[in-house]
Amino acid sequence: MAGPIYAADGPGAIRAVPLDGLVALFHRPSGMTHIVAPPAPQILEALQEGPADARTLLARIAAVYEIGEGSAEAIEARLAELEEAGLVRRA
Amino acid sequence: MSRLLARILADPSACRGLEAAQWTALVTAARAESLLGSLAFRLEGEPGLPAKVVQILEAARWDSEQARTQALWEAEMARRALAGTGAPVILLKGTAIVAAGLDAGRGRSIGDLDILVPHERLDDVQRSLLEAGWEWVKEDSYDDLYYRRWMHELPPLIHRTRDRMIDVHHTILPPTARPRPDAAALIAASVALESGLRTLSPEDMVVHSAAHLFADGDLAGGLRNLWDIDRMLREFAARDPGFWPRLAERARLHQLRPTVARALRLARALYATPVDPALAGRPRLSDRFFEARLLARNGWGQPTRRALRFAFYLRSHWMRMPPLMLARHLWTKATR
Amino acid sequence: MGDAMSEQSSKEGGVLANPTRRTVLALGAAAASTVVTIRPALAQTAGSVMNCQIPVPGPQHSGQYIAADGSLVAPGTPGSFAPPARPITGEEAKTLLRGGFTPNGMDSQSAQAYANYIRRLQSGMSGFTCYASLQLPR
Amino acid sequence: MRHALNVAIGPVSFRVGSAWRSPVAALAGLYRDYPAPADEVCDFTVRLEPEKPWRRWLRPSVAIHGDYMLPDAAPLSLAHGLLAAEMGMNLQMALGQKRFLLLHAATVERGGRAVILTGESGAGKSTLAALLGERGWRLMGDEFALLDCESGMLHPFPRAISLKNGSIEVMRKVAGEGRLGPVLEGTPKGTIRHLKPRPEAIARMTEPARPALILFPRFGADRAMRPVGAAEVFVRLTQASTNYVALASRGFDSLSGLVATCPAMAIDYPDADTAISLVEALFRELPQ
Repeated sequence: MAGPIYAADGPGAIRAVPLDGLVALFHRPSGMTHIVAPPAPQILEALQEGPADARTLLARIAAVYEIGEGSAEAIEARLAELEEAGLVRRA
Repeated sequence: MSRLLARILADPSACRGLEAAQWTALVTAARAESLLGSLAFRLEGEPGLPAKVVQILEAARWDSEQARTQALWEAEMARRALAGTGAPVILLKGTAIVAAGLDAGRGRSIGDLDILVPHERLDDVQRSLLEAGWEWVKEDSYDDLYYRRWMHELPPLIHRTRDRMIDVHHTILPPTARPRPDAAALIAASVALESGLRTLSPEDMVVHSAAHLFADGDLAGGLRNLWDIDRMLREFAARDPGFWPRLAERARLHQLRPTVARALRLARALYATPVDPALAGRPRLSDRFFEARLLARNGWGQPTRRALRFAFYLRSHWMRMPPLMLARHLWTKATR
Repeated sequence: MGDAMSEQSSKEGGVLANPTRRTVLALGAAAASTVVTIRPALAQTAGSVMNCQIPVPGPQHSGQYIAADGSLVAPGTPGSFAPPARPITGEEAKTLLRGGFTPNGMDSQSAQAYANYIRRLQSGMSGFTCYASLQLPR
Repeated sequence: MRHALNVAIGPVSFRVGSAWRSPVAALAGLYRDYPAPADEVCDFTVRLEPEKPWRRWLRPSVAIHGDYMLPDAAPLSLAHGLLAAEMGMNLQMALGQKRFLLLHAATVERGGRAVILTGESGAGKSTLAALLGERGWRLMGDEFALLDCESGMLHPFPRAISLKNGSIEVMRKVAGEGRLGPVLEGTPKGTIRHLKPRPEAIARMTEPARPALILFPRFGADRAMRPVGAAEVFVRLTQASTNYVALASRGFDSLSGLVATCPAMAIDYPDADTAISLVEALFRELPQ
């Protein structure tokens, strides 16, 4: 069963600064700052390839990273958080 | 000091030769009237400003830039929340002005998000906003009933994480006000923005600003609202020769022709706005009181003309409610 | 910290995570939160900028009693408390919210109810800016 | 307003107006040695006025108004008018300052490099900065650090230091009676007395410094220190700033720049001498 499709703002919408293991994001459209932990930055990165659902995103991330524990459900939960913060939206 | 503020907004060169103390007073009066950002954009590039004034105005421009970002973002959040309802979402007031990229938006301060939706979609809209994290500001059955019965909007909602308020209107004046604007016509004439959100048509924006200036309050913040009207009239009239006749037509349709006429006369008096003389009509004695009320602030930012202010406060309640209802309202407020 | 940081620091958009291929990435449990949004803080300046007070309840609801959970109820509702005689000061609110001493003239149960009322304040209500300014970051 | 005074502190100037003479007179005494911004435009206006007209005479109480106001602020008694003026100025900074990233922190400088002392109210940073200011450091400010968003430099804000309760006697012994303002008893924060910074700190109040070290002092525990990670420093400084969110990208850029270039340490100290020796030691270890 396919979950909802999410999209992120294009490149340039976010300025990112790594802070020992975490990343500080400045999101230009909202003017808000978010501190995010993995795998949130990786999800935003993977969405730069285009809108996708959690399963597709997991595949994109797995092409770059060795996936430890976790599943598409974890990605789904992260997407919901990122949506609430306004960093991703339903496509 | 408000008179000097208005004169400089209308003609930036009027600031030449001001002394330090006058500048301080001007900045304070502009802050008190939420017009510092607008002043900052009007004086951008003006030669010979004192160094401190340049710094203050530059910071004010940054600040209004941030206000604009925040307002547009809040509108976008509402758009996302309401996309599922399929209802048209029409931005009002400051957010509409900046979203439409109007001249009036340059430096404008923006408070809550105001939107207009069709009356029959209120329940859907309310449900979707509550699901997306907005909450009622106050839980109180009397207030709720009061709003539902007598107001042109839902009780205010606030977003639980972003702390921003939204006012959901279904028309632009309370049903108890004597003029009855045609809400369906407002919605039918609205204009789509690229995002899918909408704004009122240019004429309706002016009509709404005028209604808001006079009927929906005691003229608090009126100098800023009148500045919106000045900028919009200049921009719309320059853009389209058919603007004035259409404005007259829409003002009549919404039963707000005298209100719009008064706004035009005051804009002309305070900001030297070029207006259609036929629509503005002949000056009335009472214009003097409105002018004095709009300018009732000194260089310390203090309100002046206490009696006149109070008279306008009473007038605002009078206009919003017929006397019997006003008495009932004040009684309930006093006794609960 | 210095050097490694400044090398990485000014990446525009795009490369968020600076990934090296085959880095192990734990996706974590579904419940583990990964986004913290920075919110405005009047916070630590509270003491230096203001001397505020919180009316309990606000003027719009004067006369109502406060239930143990902080909600407002009709006067005399069993288990509810009469409002305090005067507004609660910022300093007292700070103490109340920490569950510390009970300010003079209050018993501990009503103090608890008042604290809960203050916790439920929202923007736009009387006393909210005062309450917000007391939220010391942790 | 009937009584008025302009005061410049570092790069910021205030116009303070009052319905009564005494608050302005006290303020004039405290800021007598500061360069007067007589012919300068002021950044902010503060008004000390009665809440209701009759309160000018009848049990006078001073409401703190101005360009920026807080709706819940409670009025102070006329005897505390000086404190009201100070709170009014702080309030303008907290709510209205948009030129600089404003950090709730004390700052001291030596050799052009500044140490930022930040942390919760009551951590002792104000007294610590005041003591350092008497021991060879230039006191840049005891309350607000102003970070310039373009240059990354810190600007001084050396207002008179507001000493509370026990620290009044500590500083009186070190700095002498002559630099202390009037005793304000029974304020909402207890007994307060203001200390004028040393003449050098006032003379150099428009001279910025480069931030070199961020410290999170905590009074009352055994001597200890630990480095603080970049993410924690970033978040704590956003919470120590009243205008971080309002400055948007300028705030983000300057704060992330500060965090990237300045080492940060938390220090615990049981007494002032320990704190001073910790600060001195950490400052010496900084790369030149």
